Amino acid sequence: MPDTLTTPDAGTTEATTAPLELSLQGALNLALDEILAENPKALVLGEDVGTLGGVFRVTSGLAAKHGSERVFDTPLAESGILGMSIGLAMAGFHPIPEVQFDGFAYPAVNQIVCQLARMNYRSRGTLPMPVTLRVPSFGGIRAPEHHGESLEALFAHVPGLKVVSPSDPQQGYSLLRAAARMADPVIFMEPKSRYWQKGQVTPEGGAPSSKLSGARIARPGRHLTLVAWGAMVARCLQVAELAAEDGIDVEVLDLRWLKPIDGDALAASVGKTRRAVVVHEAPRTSGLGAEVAQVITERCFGTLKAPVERVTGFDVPYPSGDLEDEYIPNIDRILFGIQRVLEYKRG
Amino acid sequence: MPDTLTTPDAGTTEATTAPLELSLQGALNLALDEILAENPKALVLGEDVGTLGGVFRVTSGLAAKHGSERVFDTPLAESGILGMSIGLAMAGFHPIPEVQFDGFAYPAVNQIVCQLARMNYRSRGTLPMPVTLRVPSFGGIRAPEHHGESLEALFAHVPGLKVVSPSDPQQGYSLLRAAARMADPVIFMEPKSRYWQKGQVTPEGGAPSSKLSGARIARPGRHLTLVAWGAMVARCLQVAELAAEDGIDVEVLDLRWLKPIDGDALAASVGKTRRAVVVHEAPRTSGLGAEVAQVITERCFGTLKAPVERVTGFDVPYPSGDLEDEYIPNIDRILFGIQRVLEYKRG
Amino acid sequence: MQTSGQSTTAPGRGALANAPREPLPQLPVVDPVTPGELVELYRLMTAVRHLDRAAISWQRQGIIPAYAPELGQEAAQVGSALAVDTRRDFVFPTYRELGVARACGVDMVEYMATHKATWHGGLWDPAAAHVAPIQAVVAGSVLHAVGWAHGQTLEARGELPEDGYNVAITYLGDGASSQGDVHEAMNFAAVFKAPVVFFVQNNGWAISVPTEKQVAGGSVSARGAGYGIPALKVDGNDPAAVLTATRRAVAHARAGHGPVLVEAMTYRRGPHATSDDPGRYRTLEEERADAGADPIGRLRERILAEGAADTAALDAAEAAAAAEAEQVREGVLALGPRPGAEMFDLVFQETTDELERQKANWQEETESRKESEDA
Amino acid sequence: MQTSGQSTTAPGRGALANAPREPLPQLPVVDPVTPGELVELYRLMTAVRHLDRAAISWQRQGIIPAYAPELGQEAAQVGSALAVDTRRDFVFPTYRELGVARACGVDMVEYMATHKATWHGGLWDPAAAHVAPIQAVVAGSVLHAVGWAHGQTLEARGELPEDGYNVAITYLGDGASSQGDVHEAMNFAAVFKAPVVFFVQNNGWAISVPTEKQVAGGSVSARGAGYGIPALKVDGNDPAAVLTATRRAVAHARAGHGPVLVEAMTYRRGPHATSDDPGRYRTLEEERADAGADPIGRLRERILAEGAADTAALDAAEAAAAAEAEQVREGVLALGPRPGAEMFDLVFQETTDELERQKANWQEETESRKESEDA
Ligand SMILES: Cc1ncc(C[n+]2csc(CCOP(=O)(O)OP(=O)(O)O)c2C)c(N)n1
Ligand SMILES: Cc1ncc(C[n+]2csc(CCOP(=O)(O)OP(=O)(O)O)c2C)c(N)n1
Ligand SMILES: [Mg+2]
Ligand SMILES: [Mg+2]
Repeated sequence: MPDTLTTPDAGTTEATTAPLELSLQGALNLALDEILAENPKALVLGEDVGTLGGVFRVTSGLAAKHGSERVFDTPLAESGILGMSIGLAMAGFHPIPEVQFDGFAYPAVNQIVCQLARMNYRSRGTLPMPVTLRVPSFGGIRAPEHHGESLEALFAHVPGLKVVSPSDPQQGYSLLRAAARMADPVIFMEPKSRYWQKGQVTPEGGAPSSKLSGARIARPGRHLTLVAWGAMVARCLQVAELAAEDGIDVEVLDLRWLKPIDGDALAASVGKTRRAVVVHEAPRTSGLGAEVAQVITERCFGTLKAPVERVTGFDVPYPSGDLEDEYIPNIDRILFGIQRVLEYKRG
Repeated sequence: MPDTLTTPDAGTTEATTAPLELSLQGALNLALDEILAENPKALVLGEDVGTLGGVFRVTSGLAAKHGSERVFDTPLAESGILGMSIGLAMAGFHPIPEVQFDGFAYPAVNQIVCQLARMNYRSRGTLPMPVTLRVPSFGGIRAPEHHGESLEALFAHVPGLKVVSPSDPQQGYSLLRAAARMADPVIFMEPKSRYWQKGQVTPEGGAPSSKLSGARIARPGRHLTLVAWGAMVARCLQVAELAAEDGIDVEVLDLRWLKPIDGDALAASVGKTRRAVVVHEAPRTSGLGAEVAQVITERCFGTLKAPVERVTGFDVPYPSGDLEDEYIPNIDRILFGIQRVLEYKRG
Repeated sequence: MQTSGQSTTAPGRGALANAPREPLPQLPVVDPVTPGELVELYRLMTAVRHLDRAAISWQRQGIIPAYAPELGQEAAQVGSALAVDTRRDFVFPTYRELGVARACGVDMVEYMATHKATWHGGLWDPAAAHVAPIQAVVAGSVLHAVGWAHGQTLEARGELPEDGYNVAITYLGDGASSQGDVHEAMNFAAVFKAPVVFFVQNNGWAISVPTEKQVAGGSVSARGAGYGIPALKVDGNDPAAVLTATRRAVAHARAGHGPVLVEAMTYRRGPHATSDDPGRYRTLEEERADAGADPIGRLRERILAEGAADTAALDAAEAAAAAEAEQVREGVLALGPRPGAEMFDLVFQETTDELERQKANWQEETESRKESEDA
Repeated sequence: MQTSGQSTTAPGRGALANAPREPLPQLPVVDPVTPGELVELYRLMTAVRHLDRAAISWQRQGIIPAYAPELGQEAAQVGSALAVDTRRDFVFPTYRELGVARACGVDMVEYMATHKATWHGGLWDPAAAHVAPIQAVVAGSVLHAVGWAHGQTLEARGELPEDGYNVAITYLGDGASSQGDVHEAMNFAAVFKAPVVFFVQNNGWAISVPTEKQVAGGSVSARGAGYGIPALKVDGNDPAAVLTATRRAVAHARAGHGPVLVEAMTYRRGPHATSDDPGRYRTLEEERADAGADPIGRLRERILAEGAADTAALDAAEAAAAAEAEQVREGVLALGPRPGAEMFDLVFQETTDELERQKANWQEETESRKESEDA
């Protein structure tokens, strides 16, 4: 799919509507609004998603517009929210549950792994699970404990799930619309530190987005590929600007789909640049960075100039606000990673 | 630590007792018996661990011998078992909870990730969590759904946990004794398909095992390193025998500790053989094999002859008995993996 | 209840401390079980008994690797299942509901497929049968039933249909009642007034743990009141009593009055599963005393005493049951392994390139292995 | 209760369907709250009120990034906390228990450290204070309290010590009561007869969700009976009533009679947290009606009416509270960030080579960044 690699957009190629200036939060809200309008089987449920509109206001106004039966508050129990969504899917609905914060997906892991991800398989395809689970994710907002977790490695390892994370308003809009059209469970990881970041969003205007299944090149470059997702994409774009000042032309690959991973896009990019750094907030050991690095190594071993470098969170619990800038890969740490790859000498 | 790499044993170097012929189940039972006898704060708890002695009989006889207050059945609730163990640890006990099968650890993930793994950190070291969680793990016994799961990638990704898996009776005995001496939470993954496999076990006889923190060479070899843990170690040893018939001298590295991973041992072995295959039962994507492969690549990039190969379960739910031999890496698939590495040509 | 100190100003929500609680709603009364229904119960229970016994022998003969007998629970299972209408209602079984599945018309070979290790959950089409796949996680599907049931009220857009709501019935054991999911399910069901029946088979044991060490308060049905859910505790070895209780529960839910909890007191007469050894945790004397009279024997006596049928008719039911078990045996023997490709093809509705690649590798390696084996 | 059909033979466990349930145990009676204690409650509640108000203003001033006010819950928090003895008992708070922590003698700067984003859970030593770290997972520590409490009976080896068991008290909200862990905790506690008090602050709201949409059955305390746990529902805005109820609960648990559930009916007068906007889900009129009289005002009236203290004494308490808040403010301002090395050093009791390596890399990169910044 190298042809997609040259288009640095969300892939809304057939849009017929004028672009809007929206925050990621606004873009997701718009997507949900359209989904509810188009698909009478779509439901939004979770803690505080109704009257309040969600603690991040992503579901703001939806209950008033689409009815408080279709956009409804549940009691405070994440396993219950997921278990109920599974039953609703068995009854023919397309639930879009929210867990309020990443760290509160853990109580629902049993329902997600043993039930949501397996019902289609167990039932031999007769009980599909078109459930899009929205999870405000990742750190960076000086929040209380358990409000800054990165669960992508856990989700990506679970057979039967698809996992996606948008990096900007257009991606948020288009990927959420795409996810909600799928007949399979999708974990939709929203980078909460980017909710209020604005950008141009071109709504579908009736023509579904195409080409949303793989990664995208957020910035083309020749010397090295930075692979990232969610909130780290914006940071990598900043890093690329800084590196450019030193004459280093960095390509930024926005992975988007964390399961399945777009190995072709990774191979095409790194086949060209011959060097890669993968960046994520999650702890290093057994993080998704290992998978990305290994996919790249498997596909590009012959041409790689240096082992793929990982710039990640540390193997420590996500720290309190005062220390989060030490924990999350910052610009300097990513630049150090780039430097290590560029200076690598075979031992 | 290259010196340990030449000793293909569990490291019970100072044993003073005569070796016993024991199954893995028997060896674990012996270890628990000794732990309870030596450490008055040790407790064993879980579903059916008391009168019944566990569905695999690993706790058989312990309640009768050490008292039904110290070895006790709980109601059927895994989150409860873990949450209670945390509270017991706060009260100064050393709980050794069991979850009955790997797949039933999922309901306890919230307590494991958000509480067990973080209490020491959150309390700034004042509330240590000396909890050894026993999890009968992995597949291979034609069991019902959720009884053949491999959760090591999930656990290894969680900051604050240590993770270990024994491969034979001696390892089981020595690693369980070592884990139960630790002041930190350890997830102890028992390969259930090996429970009835016998082997020589040398008990400590008062002298604690040393050198139990890293990997071990289960079989030395020159041409290629097979990395495995749990039940896959025995299979890899079989594969090595078969490969030897074709003149291929395979080194089998029993990783033992899945967190932290013994990078030095990996580097020493692959630095010598220059080729590696990592084998696990868990699904491929985001499995621990990616981490192992990436650690090897980071450490041995200059000398590696081929990308590290992964022979793993597929990205599908663990299947029913009739298909499990198709799912779990079998001898042929591992041999194919070895062949791919040996025949690799830089593209 | 604690009474609070004197307060001179408007106490706000603090006053709620002494507010009286609403009484639980009364369940509707249903027609008594007819003589014909008694015989139908007998026919089904006998069929189930034979299949259950047969399955144990198949396990001993190596035809199936494992099985979880339901010996003694026939009355609870068949009695409850006959109260629902699977053309419209939906049944969520556990791993021990052979009797429920049989009474709901599930194909018994497709049911046994799960115990033959052919396919987790069984081979029948749960969407068509309105019987969910076998569930191996205890309490795993209790929340699904609540979700499905809430879906029925959503479908009806708040207007009770003329023939009432479709109802979900979910099965769980005394052991399963300890799981947090059961609490969440009951609370959700009551908050949403979902048309769902929680059917508890309290069979005295969760593997080796007796109910006394499992269910604080002594009874699962006692939990209902805390959620405002009406509960019935019933002699689970009396199929007519179970049928009546479950019918009342279903009628209540169907009429839009919300969830009901039914606890059938019964006894697990056999081992937990074929691999279990009950001798390690209970004596034969205890078993005999706690099990009481066999539910099928009791029903037979009652049918004959009430003249609902004669011995010949009941013996004919026995013979039919034996023949059915033999037929199912043949079906089970003929069950071949599923093609390995299904491992990959049934993961998603829309598969992925990565999975296709893994499948292709698997196929290639399988074929080349077969070739070398053939060579 | 469903009555079963006639049975002629020994019915076994089926007969349990009609067995009468044991009545809940009576809680001990305790001495009435003394005038001196009323004044102590006032002193503490006033201190808490000032600190709580101050914290909101610190958030507005940018001194702390966020805060979860407990306005209106002073009576429930201080009243319950005074019933335990932290020299021996152990307290498990949530994220809204400033009042509990203050009454238990936790250093308020070390407490505020969690809201200043210095360290998750706070900076005090929970093992020494017998007050667990601040818990951000709702219902997260309810099971820990049960485990700790069970540990006390294990420690006593089945013999009730002369001065009774040490008791755990765990705090939870109406929202938290929906979590499965709460059910597991109550069941475990009752099965093990653990000396634990479940103290529920039913403040009417879980963020934007009112209790009616959260707690089926209308009351958390109504759940107790289902586990055989005695429960008290108390006016949570009356500190003397709360103190008395909690003392009775603690006395019951201490005497070896097992867990008790106390539900204090109160009201969250402020927003859920400083980032919340209650105007989106409740009107000021509703707030006023539901909140009722301010608990501190009520207590003040009562103290003066009963002559437990005079206006001057109460005004002095106010002044002391204001001074304390100012002192804490200075402490909070002086709180610097923790050294980054603690991120690594506090993960384990016995750290790992891998973590040491990551720490070394982090240190190296941090230093070389600082050098280049200085240059
Ligand atoms: C979540 C979970 N934990 C543990 C198990 C293992 N297990 C299978 S059945 C069982 C006992 C269940 O007892 P109960 O709910 O009373 O049902 P019964 O077996 O008596 O029919 C246990 C512990 C499981 N299947 N699921
Ligand atoms: C498991 C979990 N889910 C969600 C949240 C997010 N959250 C924090 S407080 C809260 C409401 C809690 O309500 P309640 O238990 O009544 O306590 P209150 O805030 O009223 O003191 C929610 C949903 C959380 N902290 N933990
Ligand atoms: Mg049972
Ligand atoms: Mg509340």
